Amino acid sequence: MTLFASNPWLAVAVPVFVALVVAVAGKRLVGMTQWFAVLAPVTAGMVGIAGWNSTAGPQSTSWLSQAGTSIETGIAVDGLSAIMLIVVGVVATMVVVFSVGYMAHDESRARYFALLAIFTAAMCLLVMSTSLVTLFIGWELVGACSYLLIGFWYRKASAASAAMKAFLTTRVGDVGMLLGLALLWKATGSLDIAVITGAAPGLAAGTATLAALLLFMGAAGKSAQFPLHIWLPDAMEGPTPVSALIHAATMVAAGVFLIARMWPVFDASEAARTVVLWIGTFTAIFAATVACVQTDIKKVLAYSTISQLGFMFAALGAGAWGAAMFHLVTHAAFKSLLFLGSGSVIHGAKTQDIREMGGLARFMPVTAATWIVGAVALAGIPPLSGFFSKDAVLASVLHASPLAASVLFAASLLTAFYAFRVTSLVFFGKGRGTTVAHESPLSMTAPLVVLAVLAATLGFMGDPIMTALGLEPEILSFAVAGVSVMVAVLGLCSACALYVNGLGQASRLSERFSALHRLLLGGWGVDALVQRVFIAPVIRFAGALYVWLDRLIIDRAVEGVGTGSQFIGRFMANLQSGETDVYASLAAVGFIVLMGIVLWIGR
Amino acid sequence: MTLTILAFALSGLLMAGGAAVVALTRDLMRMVIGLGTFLLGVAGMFLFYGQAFLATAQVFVYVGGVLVLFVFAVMVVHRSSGGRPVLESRHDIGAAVIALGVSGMVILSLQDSVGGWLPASASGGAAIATELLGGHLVVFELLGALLLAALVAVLVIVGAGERR
Amino acid sequence: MTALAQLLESLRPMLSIGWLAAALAGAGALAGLVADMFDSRKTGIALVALGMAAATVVSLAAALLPLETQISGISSTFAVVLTGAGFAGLASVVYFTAFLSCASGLGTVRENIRVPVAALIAVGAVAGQVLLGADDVLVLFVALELMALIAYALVAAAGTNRSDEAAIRYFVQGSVVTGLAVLGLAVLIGLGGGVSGYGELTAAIGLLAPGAALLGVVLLVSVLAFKVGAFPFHSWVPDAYENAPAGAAAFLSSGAKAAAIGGFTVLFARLLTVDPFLPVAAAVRIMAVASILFGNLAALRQTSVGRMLGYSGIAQVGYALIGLAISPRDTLLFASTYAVAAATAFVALEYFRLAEPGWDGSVAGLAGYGKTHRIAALSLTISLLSLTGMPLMAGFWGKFFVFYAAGSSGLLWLSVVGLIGSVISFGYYGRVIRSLYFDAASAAIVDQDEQGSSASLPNVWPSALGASVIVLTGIAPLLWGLQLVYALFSL
Amino acid sequence: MTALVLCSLVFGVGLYVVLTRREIIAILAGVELMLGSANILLVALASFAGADGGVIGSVALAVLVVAAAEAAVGLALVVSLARRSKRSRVEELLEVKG
Amino acid sequence: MLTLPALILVPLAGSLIAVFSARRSATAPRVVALIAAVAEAGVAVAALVSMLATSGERLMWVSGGNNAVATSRLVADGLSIPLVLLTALLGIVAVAASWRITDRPGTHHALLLGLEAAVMTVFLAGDLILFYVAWEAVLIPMFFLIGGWGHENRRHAALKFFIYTFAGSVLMLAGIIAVVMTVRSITIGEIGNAIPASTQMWLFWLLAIGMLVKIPVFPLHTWLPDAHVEAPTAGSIMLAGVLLKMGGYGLMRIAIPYAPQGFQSAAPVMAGLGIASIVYGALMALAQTDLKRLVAYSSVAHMGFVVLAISTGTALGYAAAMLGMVSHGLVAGLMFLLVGSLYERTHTREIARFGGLGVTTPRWGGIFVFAALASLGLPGLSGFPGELLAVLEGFGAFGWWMIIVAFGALLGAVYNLTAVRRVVHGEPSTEWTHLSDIAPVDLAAASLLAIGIVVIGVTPGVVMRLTDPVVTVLARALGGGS
Repeated sequence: MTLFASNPWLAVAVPVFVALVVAVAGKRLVGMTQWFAVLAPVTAGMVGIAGWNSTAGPQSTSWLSQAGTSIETGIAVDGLSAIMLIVVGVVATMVVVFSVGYMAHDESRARYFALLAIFTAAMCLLVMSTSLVTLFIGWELVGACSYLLIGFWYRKASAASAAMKAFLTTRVGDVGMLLGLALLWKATGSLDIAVITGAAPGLAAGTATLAALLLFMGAAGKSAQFPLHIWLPDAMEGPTPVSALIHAATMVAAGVFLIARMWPVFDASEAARTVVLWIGTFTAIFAATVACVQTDIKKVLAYSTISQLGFMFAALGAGAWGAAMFHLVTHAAFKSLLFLGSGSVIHGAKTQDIREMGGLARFMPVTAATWIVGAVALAGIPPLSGFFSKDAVLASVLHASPLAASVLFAASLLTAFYAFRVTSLVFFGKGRGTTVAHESPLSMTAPLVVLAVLAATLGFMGDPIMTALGLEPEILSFAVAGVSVMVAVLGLCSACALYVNGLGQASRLSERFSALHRLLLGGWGVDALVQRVFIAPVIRFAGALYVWLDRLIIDRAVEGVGTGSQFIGRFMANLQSGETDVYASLAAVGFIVLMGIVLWIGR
Repeated sequence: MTLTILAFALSGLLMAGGAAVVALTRDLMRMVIGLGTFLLGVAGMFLFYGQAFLATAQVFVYVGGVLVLFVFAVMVVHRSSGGRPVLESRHDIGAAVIALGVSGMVILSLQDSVGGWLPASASGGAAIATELLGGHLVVFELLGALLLAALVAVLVIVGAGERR
Repeated sequence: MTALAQLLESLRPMLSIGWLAAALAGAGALAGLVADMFDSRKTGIALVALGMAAATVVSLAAALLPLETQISGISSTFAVVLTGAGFAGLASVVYFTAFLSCASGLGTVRENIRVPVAALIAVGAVAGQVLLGADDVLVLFVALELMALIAYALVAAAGTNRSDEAAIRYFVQGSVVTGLAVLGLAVLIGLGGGVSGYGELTAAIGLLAPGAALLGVVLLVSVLAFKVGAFPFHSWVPDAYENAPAGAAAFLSSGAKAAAIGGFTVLFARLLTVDPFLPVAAAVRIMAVASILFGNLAALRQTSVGRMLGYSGIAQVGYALIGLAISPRDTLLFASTYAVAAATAFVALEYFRLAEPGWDGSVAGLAGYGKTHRIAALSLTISLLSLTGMPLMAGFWGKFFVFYAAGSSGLLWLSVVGLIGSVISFGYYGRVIRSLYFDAASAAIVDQDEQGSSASLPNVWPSALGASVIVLTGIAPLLWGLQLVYALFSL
Repeated sequence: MTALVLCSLVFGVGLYVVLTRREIIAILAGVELMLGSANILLVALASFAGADGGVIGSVALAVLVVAAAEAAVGLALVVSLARRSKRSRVEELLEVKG
Repeated sequence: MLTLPALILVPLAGSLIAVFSARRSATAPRVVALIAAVAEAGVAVAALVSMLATSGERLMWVSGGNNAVATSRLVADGLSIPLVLLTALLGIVAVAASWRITDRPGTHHALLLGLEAAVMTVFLAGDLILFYVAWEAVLIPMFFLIGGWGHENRRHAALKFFIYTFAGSVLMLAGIIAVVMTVRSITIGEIGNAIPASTQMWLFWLLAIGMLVKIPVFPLHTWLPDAHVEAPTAGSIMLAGVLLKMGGYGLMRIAIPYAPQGFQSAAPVMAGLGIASIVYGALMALAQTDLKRLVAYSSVAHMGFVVLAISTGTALGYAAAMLGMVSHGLVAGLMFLLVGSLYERTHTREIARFGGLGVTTPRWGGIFVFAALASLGLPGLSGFPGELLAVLEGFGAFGWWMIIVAFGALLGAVYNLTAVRRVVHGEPSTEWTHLSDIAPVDLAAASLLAIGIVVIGVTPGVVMRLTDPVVTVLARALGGGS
C-alpha cells in the first residue's frame, strides 16, 4: 500500500505498460494478456485506495520551460482524486473482466484491451493532475480513447461517424476550455491548479465568470450537457462495456470532476454558477423526456446518463459540489451496472431493440436481478444508493432555486418511469424476440453482481466521501426525501402499469401524440438542428471557399501574373516587327529620347 | 577671303546637292553619281579646313574606291533585272521628323559653341602621322586590324553565301 | 601554391606588358589563317584556340598579380588603354569566351570559312581587350567599329537566308549608330580642342557649353548602349543571337558584350564623374529599368532558344547598367559572370545543333536531351541557372554585388526591379530546363540518337568547361571568402 | 555656323535616306552621307575650338578608314544577299521577327 | 568544430557517390543514400552531444580560420540544432520513402542528398550571404525532384514552385542587402550600426516576405498544394518537413532580430496572417477530394500556428514555434510518407475511391489514424505542446482573437477525422481487396517518425532545453521577458 501511496504515478505508468504489452503481444497472446489487462485498472484502484488518506505531497516536474517561464506538470492524490481513482479502478476492473466474456469472439481484442488500458492511464492522469496542462492532456486523451473505442467496429459506417461526432462535439467544448486555460494563464501567470484556485478569489469578477464559463464549456462538452449532448446517444455504437466505462461512469463524469477541482473559480462567480445550474437542470429534464420514448436499450441508458449528469451539474450550480461528487460515485456504480447488464442482455438476446425483447428474466436470472437493483437505484428508491445521492442533490438545489428543484423533481419522476419502462419491457411480459436468449458466462455475470452490491450499498458511503472531500457531511432532508420517493414510486408504478403487458397501450398513446412522440424520439431535433445549422454550412462554406477564393481568386491571381506577363511579353516582342527602317529609326529615336531625358532631368 | 568663301560655298553646294540627289532620285546610277558629288564636296571641305592630306585620301579612297564598289555592287545585284533599276522611297513624316530631330538637336545644342568664321590651321600628312604613330599608336594598330578584319569579314560573308 | 606564386612572380616583367595577351591572341589568329591556306582546318582552329587559351591565362595572371594598385596604362608613353587588374580580369574572361567559342569547333559554320571565322573571333577578342579598357574616345570608337564589323560578319557567317537578313538589319542599324558615334567624336574631340584621352577630355569639356557637352556624351552613351544592346537600341540583339551560328554567337553574346560593358563602365568612371553629367547617369538608370522589363517580358513567349537568349541578354545588360554609374568593379564582375554563362549556353547550343541535326532550335525541341546528352544538357542548365542568378553559380555573385552596390547608393528600388526581373527570367530559363529534363523526348529523336551514337560527336567539353568554371567560381567565394572576387576585380 | 547647319542637315538627309529608301544599296549611300557630313562637322568644330590639326586629322582619318571598311562590308552583305536569295530590298527582309 | 562542416559535406559526398554508383547497379544509389543519411544523422547527434557538452550555448566553425577578412561561418545553436536533427531524421525517412524508385535512382538520390545538404546549410549559416545562398540553393534540387519524378502536372508545378518562392526570396535578398549596408557586417546577429526605426518598418516586411512565402501563410500559399501534390513522396516529405521550416527559422533568426521595432509594429498583421492561415488551411483541407492535397493544406494550417507563435515575440512563443516546426516536420513527414506509400500501391489519391483501408491494410490504417491524431494536436503527441503554447501566448498578446484559433484547432480535428473516416473506416471498397499492406521499409521509417512524435509530445522540454539559451537572448532583445 505504501508503494502505491508514495508512487501515484504507477496509476499512469502501469496501464501504459499494460497497453504496450497487450498491443505488442497482439493476436497471438490475447488469451493471456486479456487477464493481464486487469492489472491496469487494479493499479489505479489501489493508488486511489492508498491515497484516500494519504499525506504525500504532489509530485511535479517541469514539462517545458523557456527563459525562466515554466509550465509544470504534476500529479498528486487527494480526496477528490482518490474517489475518482477508485471509481475508475473499480468500474474499469469490472468492465475488463466483463469484456473478457463479451468480446470473446472479436478478432481485434488486443486493440480493445490496449485501448482500455490507455484509457485507464489517461483517466488516472486526468484526475491526479495538479496542473491544468496535465489535466487537459488527460482530458484529451480520454477523448481520443473514447473516439477509438466508439469507432472500434469501424467497418460500420454508423460507428465511424459516431466516433467522429463524439470527438468533435467534445472538442467544441474543449475550444472553450483551451481559451479558459489561456485566460487563466494570462490572469494568474500559472496553470498550476493550486496557484489558480489560490488566486481565484482575487480575480476580477468578469475574469472569474469568463474563466468559469469557459471551463464549464469544456465540462459540458465532455459531460454531454445540452446542447453539446448530441454525441452521447450516438456513442452507443461502441462496444457496450466501453459505454459502461467511458460513457457512463468515468469520462463523462470528468466534467463534474473538473468543476469540482476548479471549484474556487466557480465559487468566485455567482453568474457562472447560475448558468451551470440551469444548464444542468434543463439537461436533466430534457434528456429524461427523450429517454422515455427510446426503443434502443442503450439509447435509453445514454439519455439517462445525460439526465443524471444534468442532476450533478445542477448540484454544482447550486454550490453543492460534494453532492455532485456523491451522485457521481453512486451513478458510476448503478449506471455501469445497467450498461453491463444491457450488454449481457444484448449478448444474450442478440438485439438492442427493447421492442423485440421481453420476458428475459426467465432466461437470464442473474442479469435480471442485478439490472433491477440498478434500476431501483437509478429511480432513487431507498435504501439503494441512488436515493441518497439524489436526495443530496435535490436538497441543495432546492436551497438554491426552488424552481430548478421542482423541475428536477419532474425529471426524477421521468427517471423512474423510463427505468421501469425498460425493465418491464425487457425482463417481464411475453417474449417478443425471435431468438432464445441465454444467460451470460461467469466472467460477465460476476462483475454484475459486484456492481449490484455496490449500487445497493454505496448510498451509505455519503459521509466518508464528504469527509474525504473535506466537506461537512450531508444531512438527509426528510421533506425532500419524502417527495422524491413519492415521485419515484409514481414513475415506477405508471411505467409498470403501462408496459408490463407489452407495448400495446404505449403505442396507442404514442400514435395519439405522434408529433410529440417524433419530437422526443429525435431528441427534440437538436441533433438535426446542429447538423443543419453548423456542420453542413461549414462544409459547404469550405467547399465554396476552395472553389471561389482559393482557386478562382488567389490562385488565379498568381497564375494571372504569369499569363499576364507573358501577354505583355508577346506584345513587346511584336514591336520587333522585322522592318529595317523601324530598327534603324529606333537607334535615332533612342538617341533623341535619351537626350530628352537628360535635358529634362538636368533642367 | 572671298576665294575661301567661294570654296566653302562650292564644297557645301556639292555636299548638299549630292545629298539631295541621293535622297530624291529614282535612278540608281544617278544616285551613285550624286554620292560621288557629295564625296567630292567632302573632299573640298577638308581642303577648306586645311586638311589637304585628308582631302587627298578622301578622293582616293572614296571616289576611287568606295564609289567603284558601289557601281560594282549595283551591277551585281541588278545584273538579272536588266535596264536601269528604279529606286523607291517610302517618304513619310515620321522619318522626316526623326531625321530633323537629330539634326535639330545637334544644331540647337551646338549653336552656342560656334560662331563667326574660323582661323584655318593647315596641317599636313606629317602631323597626322606624328599623332598616329605617337600618342595614338594603338589606334593605328587597331585601324590595321580593322582593315584586315574587314578583309576577312568580306571573305566570310561572301564565303558563307556561296551555294553549296 | 607558393611555387606557383613564385613562378608568377618571376613572370611579372613580361606580364607587365599588357600587349602580351593581345599579341598571343593575334599570333594565334594569324597562325590559324596561315594553316587554313594549307587546307588544314582543324589545325587552324586549334591554333586560334590555343592563342585564346594562352591569352586567357596571361590575362588572368596579370589580374591576380596587379603590378600597381593604381590604374596602369598599356605602357608608360601611351596612356590610352587601361590594363589594370580589374581590366585584365575582364579581359581574361573575354579571351576565355572567345576560347570557348573557337573550341566548340564552329561546326555549324561552313567548312571553307571556319578558320576565318575563328580568326575573326580572335581579333574580336583583341578588340575586346582594347575596348574594355579604352581610356580614350578615339580608341573606344575604333575598337567599337572593329568589333561591329566582326559582329556583322559573324552573324552572316551562318550563311542562311535568315542570317543574311539579320546581318543586313544589324548592319543598317549599326551604321546609323556609327553616324551618331562620329557626331559624338566631332563634338567631343572637335569642340574639346583636339584631345581624346578621358583625362584631358574631362577637363576640356568642363569648359564647353553644357548643351554641347551633354550632346557629345549622350551620343557616346547611345552608341555604347547600342553595342551592349540596351533598350531601345536592342532590336538587333535577338535577330543576331538567333541567326548567327551558335558557336559564333557564343562570343558575340558574351565576350563582345562584356567588353562593351567594360568600355561603357570606363566611360562612366573616368569621363562622366563631373557634376553636370549626373542626369546622364539617371538616364542610364531609366534605360536599365526599361531593358530589364522589356528583355525579361519579351523573352517569356519566345519559342527559339537563341532568340530567347537574345532577349534575356537585353535584360542582363539592364542589370549591368544598374551598376554602371555606381560601382565599376561590380559592373565588371557582373559582366564577367554574365559572359561566361552566356558563352557556355551558346556553346551547349552549338553542340546540340551538331549532335541533333533534326533540332529546329526551339525550346520544345530540346525535350529529352537531358537524357540523351547529359553533359551538354547539364552545362546548359548550369549556365541558365547562373544567368538567373541562382546561388552556387557565378551569376549570383555578379548580380549580388551589382544590387548591393545599388542598394548602398540609396537605390534599393533599382535592386528590387532587378531582382524581380530575375524572378521573371526563370519563367523562360526554367522552360528550357523543363524541356531538357521533364519533357519526354519524341520518338524520332530517340531513334536518331541510337543511330547517331556511333558517329563522331562534336566537342562537348567546352560547354562542360564553361559550366565547371561557373560552378567553381560560384562556390569558391563561399569557401575562401570574398577576397578572391575582390582581388580579381579591384580597380 | 553655316558649316554646323550644313553638316547637321546633310546628316539628317543621310538619316532620312536610310529610313526611307527601300533599296539596300541606297541605304548604304545614306550611311555614307551621314559619315561624311559628320566627319566634316568634326573638322569644322575643331577649327572653331582651335584644336591641333594633327590630332583632328588622325581622328578624321580613322573615321574615314572605318567608313570605308564599313562600306566594303556592307556591300559584301548586299552582294551576298542578292546572290543567294535574289533579294535587294528591305521589304523583302521580314522573315526574322517577333 | 568539424562536425558542422561535416553536416554539410556528408550528404554532399553521398550525393556525388550516389550519382556514380548508379553505373554499377540500379540499387546501389539507394544504399549509398541510406548510408549517407544515417551517417548524417550520426553527425547531427554528435553535434547535439558536443553542444550539450559545451554547456549548450552554440557551436561555431569559421572557414579559413578566424583571421580571414571575409569568411563564411557556420553556427549551430538552440534554434538550429532541433531543426538540424529534424532534417537528418527526415533525410533518412525520405531515402526510405524513395526506396523503390526505378527511374534514374542515382540522380534522384543525389538530388535528395543535395537538398539535405542545402537545407543543413540554411540552418547552420552564420552569415547572411551563406544563409541566402543556401536558401536559394534549396530550390534547385527541389525543382528537379518535383519536375523529374513528380506526378501528372509536375511540369507546371515545378516552375510555379520555383518562381513563386524565388519571388519571395529575392525580396528577402533586397532586405538582406539593406541590412548589410546599414549594419556593415554580414555576420548574423552582429549589429554594428542600429537600423533606424523608420527603416525597420519596411525592412521587416522585405525580409519577412520571402519567409512568409516559404512557410507559407495565407494568401501566399497557392504554390504549396500544387508543389506538394505533384512532388514525389520523398520530395513532399522534405518539402513539408524541412523546407517550410526555413521560413519560421528565418523569421526568428534574421527578420526579427534585425528589425525588432519593425516586427513589433508588424506583429498584429503577422498574427492575423497566422490566424487566417490556421482557419483557412483547415477549411481548405476540409474541402479537398485529393488526399495529398488535403495534407498539403493541413501544412498551411499547422504553420499558421508557428507564425502566430512567432508573432507573439515572447520566449514561450518562440519555443512554441520551434516545437510546432519540429512537430509539423515529423507529422507532415509521416503523413506524406503514408500517402506516398498508398499512392505507390493504388496509383490514386482520390479520397472517394478509398474506404475501409483499416480492414485491408490494418498497419497502414493504424499508422494513418495515429498520424491524423498527431496532426489534430492530440496531447501526448508532438503537435499539442506547440499549439497550446501558441494559444496561451497568443492570448496574452492578442487577446480574444484566440477564439478563432481555438476554432481553427477544432477544424483541424474535423478534417483529420473526416479523412480517417473516409479512408480508413467504413466498409472496404471492393477495388482494393487485394491491396498489400505498408512495405517494411516504409513501416520502419514511419515507426521512426512515430517515436519522435511521441517523445516530443510527452516531453517537449527536451526541445526547449536546447532552445532556451538563444531564445532567452532573442526574446530579451525584443523586450519581452516571458
